[in-house]
Amino acid sequence: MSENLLTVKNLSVEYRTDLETVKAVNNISFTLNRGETLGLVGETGAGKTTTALALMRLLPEYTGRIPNGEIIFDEKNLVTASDAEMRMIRGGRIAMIFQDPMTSLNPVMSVGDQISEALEFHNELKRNKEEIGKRVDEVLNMVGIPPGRKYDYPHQFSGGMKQRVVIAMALACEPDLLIADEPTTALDVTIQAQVINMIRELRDRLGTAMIMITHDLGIVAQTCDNVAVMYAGELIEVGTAADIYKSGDHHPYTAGLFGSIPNLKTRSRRLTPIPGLMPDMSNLPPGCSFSPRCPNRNELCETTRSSIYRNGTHAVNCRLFDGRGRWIKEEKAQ
Amino acid sequence: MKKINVTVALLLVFSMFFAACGQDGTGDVSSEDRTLRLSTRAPMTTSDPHGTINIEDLMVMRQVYEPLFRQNELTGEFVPLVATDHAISGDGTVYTFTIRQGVKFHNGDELTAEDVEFSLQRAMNSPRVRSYMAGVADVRAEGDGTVIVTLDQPNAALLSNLAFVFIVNKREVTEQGEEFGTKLNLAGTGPFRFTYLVHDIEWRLEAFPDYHQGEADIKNIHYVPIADLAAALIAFESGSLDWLIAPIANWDGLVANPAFNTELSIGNHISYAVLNHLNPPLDDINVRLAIAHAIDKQAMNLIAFDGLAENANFMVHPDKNVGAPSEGVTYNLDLDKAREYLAKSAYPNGTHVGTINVSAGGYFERMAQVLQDNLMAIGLTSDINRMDSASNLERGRNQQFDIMTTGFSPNGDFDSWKMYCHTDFRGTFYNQYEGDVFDWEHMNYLWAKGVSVADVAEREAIYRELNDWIMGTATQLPIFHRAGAYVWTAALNVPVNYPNYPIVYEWSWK
Amino acid sequence: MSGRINSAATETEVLIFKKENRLKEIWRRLKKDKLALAGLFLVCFFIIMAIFAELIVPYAAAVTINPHNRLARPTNEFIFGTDGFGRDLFARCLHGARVSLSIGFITAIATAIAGSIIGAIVGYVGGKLDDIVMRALDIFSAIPSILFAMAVVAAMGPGIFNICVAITVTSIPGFVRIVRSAVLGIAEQEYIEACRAGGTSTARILFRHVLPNAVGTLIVNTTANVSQMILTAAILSFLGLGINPPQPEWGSLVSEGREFLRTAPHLTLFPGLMICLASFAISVFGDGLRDALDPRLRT
Amino acid sequence: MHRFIIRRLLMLIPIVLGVSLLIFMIIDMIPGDPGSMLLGAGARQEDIDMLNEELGYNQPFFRRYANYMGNAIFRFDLGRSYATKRPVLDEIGNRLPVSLIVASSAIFFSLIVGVPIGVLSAVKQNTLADRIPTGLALLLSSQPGFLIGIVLMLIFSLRLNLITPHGIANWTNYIMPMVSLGLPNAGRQLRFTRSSMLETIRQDYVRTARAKGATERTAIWRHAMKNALLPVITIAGNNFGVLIGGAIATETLFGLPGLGSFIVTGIRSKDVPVVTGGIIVFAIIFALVMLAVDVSYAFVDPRIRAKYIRRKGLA
Repeated sequence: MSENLLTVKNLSVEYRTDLETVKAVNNISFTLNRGETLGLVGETGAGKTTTALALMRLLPEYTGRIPNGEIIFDEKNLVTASDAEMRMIRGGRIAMIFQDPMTSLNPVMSVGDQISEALEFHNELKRNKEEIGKRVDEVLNMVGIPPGRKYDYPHQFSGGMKQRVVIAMALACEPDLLIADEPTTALDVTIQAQVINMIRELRDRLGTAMIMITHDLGIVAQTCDNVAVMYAGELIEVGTAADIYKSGDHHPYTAGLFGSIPNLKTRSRRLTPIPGLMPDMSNLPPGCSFSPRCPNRNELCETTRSSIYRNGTHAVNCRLFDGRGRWIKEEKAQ
Repeated sequence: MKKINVTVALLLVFSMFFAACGQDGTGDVSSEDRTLRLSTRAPMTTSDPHGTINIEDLMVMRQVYEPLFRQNELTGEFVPLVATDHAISGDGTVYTFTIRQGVKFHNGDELTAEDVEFSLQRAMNSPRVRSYMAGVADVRAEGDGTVIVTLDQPNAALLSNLAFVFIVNKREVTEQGEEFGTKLNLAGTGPFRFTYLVHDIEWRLEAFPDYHQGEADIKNIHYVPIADLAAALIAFESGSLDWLIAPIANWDGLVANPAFNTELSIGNHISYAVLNHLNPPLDDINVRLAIAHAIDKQAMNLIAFDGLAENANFMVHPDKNVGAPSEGVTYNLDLDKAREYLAKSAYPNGTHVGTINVSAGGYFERMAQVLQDNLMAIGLTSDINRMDSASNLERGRNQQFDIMTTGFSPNGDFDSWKMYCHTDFRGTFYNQYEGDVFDWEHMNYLWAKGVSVADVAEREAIYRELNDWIMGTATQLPIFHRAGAYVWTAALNVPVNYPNYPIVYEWSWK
Repeated sequence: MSGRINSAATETEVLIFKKENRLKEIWRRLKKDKLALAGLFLVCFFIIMAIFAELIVPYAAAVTINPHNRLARPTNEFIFGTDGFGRDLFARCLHGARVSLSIGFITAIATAIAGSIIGAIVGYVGGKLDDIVMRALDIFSAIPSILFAMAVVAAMGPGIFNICVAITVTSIPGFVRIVRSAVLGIAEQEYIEACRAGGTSTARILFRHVLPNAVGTLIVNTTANVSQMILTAAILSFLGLGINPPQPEWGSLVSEGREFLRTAPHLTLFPGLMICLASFAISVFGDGLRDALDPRLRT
Repeated sequence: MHRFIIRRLLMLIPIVLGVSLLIFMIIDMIPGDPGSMLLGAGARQEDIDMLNEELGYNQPFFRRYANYMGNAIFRFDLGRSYATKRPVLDEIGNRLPVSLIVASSAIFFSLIVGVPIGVLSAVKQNTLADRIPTGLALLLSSQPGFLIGIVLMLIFSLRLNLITPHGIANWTNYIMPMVSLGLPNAGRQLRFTRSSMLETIRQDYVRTARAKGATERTAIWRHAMKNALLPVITIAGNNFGVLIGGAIATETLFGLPGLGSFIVTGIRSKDVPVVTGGIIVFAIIFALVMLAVDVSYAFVDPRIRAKYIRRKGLA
């Protein structure tokens, strides 16, 4: 099996309702190797969760559409995969952790059953009842929950404990790829750190590739090998963690993002938030979608889209880098 | 989708199973001991003949128990059963009955005069049938063959009343004691005896071999309670009933069907309107006479009974009751006369006559609505109050009503109408004639005279005067005699259909 | 929420925009649901028909008897044919609408209001109150509605209002039970505990949070009750406890037609059809309203 | 949990007392008396008074009530029917099984038909698969009790001559009552299942189930359905309780000696022991059915079970 686990090419996702069509994701491309972690960063509503749902083919039945693009996972295009094939992949090869632990667990099923259910769906090893039971205990131990509690029900667990159960459920079948959709947003800071450490530790031990979706740059720094910054459905900057976190050339939006993080060292009284709001996804501006809020925009930005400029592993989708130093312009039609 | 297929499969299985199970009972059993299947409109309440007066029970009792004499409902003539003969003393207060010899009870005992004495005395003490023993002072058995009944005052209608008092076996009754009536008993002398009795579900009779008139042709009878007329008719048409009093609405269809025998016979019942002469404006005789002439009997007949009933001129049907006059004061539809009377009354240009009370359910409601429409035609408005039978009865008894549409069945003698007029029967009638409006003593005198005379022609003359007196008050307005619509399977031979109580003994299989 | 705010707006403007927008939003969604619209249209049609019955066909036509034209099949003169008295069935159905719809609506809504208040309180508070009230309701639901109606009529006399009282009281226990079961589910939700934690008063929680979430069950139950009420009124009036003849009423028309079911089926068919159409319309509109009111249903 | 059940069973005593007192009062309020009802219009007042005397109806209200309840509680003797003189308990004895069979078969039918189609129409919302069953359900549940029964009878008894339309001779007699009571209830069951499914189908845990690789049917039936059970059980329990005493139209039509028609006949002829005894038994059964429904809540929803345990002082 090749080193590359997942390749996404020109993926777009639309939500088509009677009234309007929302272009949630527009022609994004990225790759992910085995054991690597990609951080997907951006404001709320940038299309991060939609991308994750598209990967899992869990878009809402009537309204979610993938008009163009491919998702190649282990040499298999998931966009055209049949339902049966997708069922084998979901939970078995790709697992997902949702944002709100409070509602992600079935309140009337015991925690143990909900985990063993995942194992039953993907029982290639033909485990019998006891073996599954043992696996459930194993996984619960991994996430730090005493196995004795597997007969309890979700309402008997705290928020943090519920998220651990969700993680246990996701990792039960040892998936190749784990998509974590803002796993700690609903938790308080102290629990957040525990959960993040646990995810990182499990990833290293099991060698699972991961896509960490978050708007918290702190978490990205701690967990991700590569980072992709998403704005209004597009990837505006992609690179290794080092590329993104070292100061210097950045897409104005990324610079703005870093500018709005409080820094303990310097005594700055005011943060510099990015003015304005996300554009209306149902009628995106023709030019660069960040142009209305971009401090160094010019007339060109408002009318035509910029092409992508690459410098080694670091790529930026902004006209500023045209002809700057080592940045090479990539042709549009890859 | 798999879930839905399961449901569809299940329904298929059901319907296949439907088709599989056959129909019970219509197999071609030899006609000799084929079971006669009948239905009653309500479950049998008791097997004690002295414990009920409701028609449904009496239909069964008539086959199992026998009175001294049975009165033929159509001709009024008395058929000797337990008694062979009777003699009345000069002053009409002492009746001597000679008891038939060799009559056997269903439990094998021999019938004796003592059983008859016991039965009559038991009837006198049972609140339900006491009214049939009205006027009887003493009952005494003499030797084995005769029973003497003495009255405190002459009552020519005694024989008609005694036709409703059944003779039971003293030993069986005393043995069963308190339980008598709640379960199967062999205390009767009739042509059939009980073999199976589960009150709400089914009761079966079989022909009594030692019946004193010879064993019946029909060997077995099954009674089943079917309260709903439509269901009973469907049961009959689908072959699980052999005889039925059919609902009027489907009569033409049944008559047209060759597989069924049908007979329509006018019953000994009167449906009539009652006007309360105490409540204004009905206290005005002219208003009452106007109403009497406004009633369209034919419209009532058509709407309430599909035209199958017989328009009535007399409260007591002349041909079906002893002593009933066939001429006298009658009122028929005549709107001009009605308006004339109204002009003479204190309300020349019409008024509101009040409320028509009626019991819910049954054709009386329809009569009330036709009456309301008839009154409208001469400018008299009214409204209808449909009540449950309990409150309607209560109102009727205390004369708290303006108009009522109701009905009753005379028991074969003109005197039985007395319960609805005589002032003694305060609890029974709707019109209390006592008071200063009418010469009610004269009416009471006529009632008493009517029963004190034995000769029928003489009684008829008295009752003619009495009938004119009551009709003159225009408070009880006869409308029609309802019809009995009988239908039975072609395999059954039914010589005659009596209005209320069929006599299965006379039936036979073809 | 598609009401996206593009330009910066003052606080109050946003609120007004939000409120008016919500009603517009519900109406927009309802308009989209063709069947619910048909239901609403049919309900209005019935109501108008009931109100203007007198103009379409005079009441007299519904009560004048014609013995020689009984049980006539539908002809162009008598669209629905005639009943056992020779009266115009169409006129009776028309004028019967007034009584039946009012009975149906009044009792269904009264039951809904009383039922949901009791149900919500009992389901939410639970404990001693829940036991006492539910056992009292067990007692009430054991009494058959016929006996209760008799008592009401005996105490307060016959008439449409008293019938509505009798029917409402006997159907409240069932309604309470359904609301209680829905509320039991909702009371366990985290957001309710959040409100409680936030110090919101119980009454506010009940009416702002608990009941709106049970709106689905409430509407479905109320609309299902309407036809049930009309039929119960018929059974009661057939026992002499309700509407007196000759006042036409759908339920009693169906019961009167029962006797002629095989020889003159139109007598049962047309009033029965009216009851079905009315309750179909109300239920379908109720369903549409239910789906429109439910914010999570984004189709 | 069993402490809760015992407490609920103890509550039966006040229920029985409440019901019987209420009935005695209501019957006293309604005009008419057993004597006049049993003897009819033609009876004489003294005969009526004599019968009322014999039946003990003339005693003062509270003595009558005390006697009746004394027998009922201490000697399980619900008195004798005025009309038939038979012990009310025996009458109920052979009538109750009939009512229970009719009610349970009708509810069984309504669950088999109503629930799956309800779920289907919730899943396929606003498509034909939703509109047609919902429309049909409405049509069926707004029918008067007797209409479906008569139509069935016309088809199966008259035209196809398959089933005797009356009595309880063999089990086939229960098929038509089951369908004629089951169909309207199936209509109601369908609509409630659909409404409660619509609320649970969009919950996050159903999406989680799909994310775990569950088939659409498992996600719907094991996850969504289990959470939608509460209202479904309530409706079924409610309908079952009502049907035991309320299936009067069907019992009369099909000639089934059930509890409902027994009580109604008692009401109309002012047969106090029958009405009181019948309704007391019905009230007990109804309360037990409601208890079963509440207990089943706990089985279905652990949070509610926790409520009972917490009330035992463990919280």
